[in-house]
Amino acid sequence: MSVKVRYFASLRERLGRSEDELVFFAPLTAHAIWERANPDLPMPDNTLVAVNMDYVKLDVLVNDGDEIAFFPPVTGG
Amino acid sequence: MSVKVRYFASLRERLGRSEDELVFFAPLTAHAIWERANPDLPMPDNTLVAVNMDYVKLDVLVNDGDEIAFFPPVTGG
Amino acid sequence: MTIKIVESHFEPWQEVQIYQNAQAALTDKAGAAAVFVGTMRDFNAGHTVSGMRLEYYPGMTEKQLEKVISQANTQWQMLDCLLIHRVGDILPHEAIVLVAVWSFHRGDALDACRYLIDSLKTQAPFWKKERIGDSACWVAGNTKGYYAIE
Amino acid sequence: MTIKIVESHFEPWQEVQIYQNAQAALTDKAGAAAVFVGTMRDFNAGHTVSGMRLEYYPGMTEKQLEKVISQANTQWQMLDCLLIHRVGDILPHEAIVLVAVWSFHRGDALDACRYLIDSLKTQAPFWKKERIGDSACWVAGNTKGYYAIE
Repeated sequence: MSVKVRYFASLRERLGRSEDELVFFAPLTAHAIWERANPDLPMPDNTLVAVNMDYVKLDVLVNDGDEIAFFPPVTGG
Repeated sequence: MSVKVRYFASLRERLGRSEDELVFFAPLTAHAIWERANPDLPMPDNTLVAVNMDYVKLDVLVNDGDEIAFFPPVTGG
Repeated sequence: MTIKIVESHFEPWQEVQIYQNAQAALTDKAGAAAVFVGTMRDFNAGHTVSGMRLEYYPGMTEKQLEKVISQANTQWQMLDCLLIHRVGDILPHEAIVLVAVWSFHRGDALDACRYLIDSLKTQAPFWKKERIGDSACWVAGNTKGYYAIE
Repeated sequence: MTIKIVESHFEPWQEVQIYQNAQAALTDKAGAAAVFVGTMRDFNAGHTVSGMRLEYYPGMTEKQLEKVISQANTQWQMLDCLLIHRVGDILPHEAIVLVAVWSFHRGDALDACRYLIDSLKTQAPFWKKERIGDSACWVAGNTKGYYAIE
């Protein structure tokens, strides 16, 4: 299974990259994907998660081909 | 004592005039002024009353030189 | 804070633009603007309306509008506001009323704008007379302002 | 219902005017228009801001804005709405966001406009980075929108 992981705004800057391609063999939750992609950095508080451009909770299972995004609280408007 | 009495909108049309000059010798309430000016017509329900361009209740006393106005519910905006 | 009672057609969005441009202080400080525009419809309460006449009480109307603005000022932070109301003969699709509020922040602008239009409708002496076919009828009272409960 | 994400300056009142003129159906039916415009201030939370960069998530931002509009549609009667949001580099005094709602009646227009701007601020993925002196700081979170409680 393969997913695209994206980062935005302050999180993107902190990680120094805007995306990862992640390959894994059993279904993973959104939270587990963060841990795989960023083993040295606990997910910051208030991080928002979206799968296929919809907000999800951290325990949602991510499927093959999904796009998952992590980003800080939004500040538009 | 003398007051100017003004009528607006549907009330003005119904009475067939837009104002009266009323002369009286003892203080009168707003309601009594209506009765003096229109002895044959009870004040219609919902009539609003203003003295010197501020809304008042019917029992307010009207003074010499005041302008009193009677009109239907307002429908601006 | 500006109140205008006008007897001929006005373009609401242009008025807002011109007013805002003329107030340099607004451009510098206002982070939020909230605007309401009420337009004459050609259809009301089930009948076709071909025109309208708006009567007012010169002097009292302005006085009550000033009061409504003062009231809003005590409750919300307003940097400025512009209030325009048509009177006289009005045709369908023409603007009747414009309420514009500038504030530092959106909550103040939105709340004050809503308060001003709602209060204007109950406080300011204006009366509408609609032309329906060959007759003309005074509008009995203002509605709650929602499609679902009209 | 129109959503625009724009990378260069826009004139909000002109956009409203042009949009409204282009929709003949609006002119015929809408008795009420409610508009909110948010503008970049040169001062925020105690410091002078010389510019801002607005990042977004292409695709998701539009999707979330569409959702917010759908939500509003289930609660209020909207004849049309126009939503414009700036992204990229923004200078003080430039418009950031425009929300315009046209309805038959004022309650629907005002409530829906407020819902759209409030929901946009919590739902739509946009992020502001302010330029303060020589440094640039990500804005931590949106405020409640009131002067008195900032």
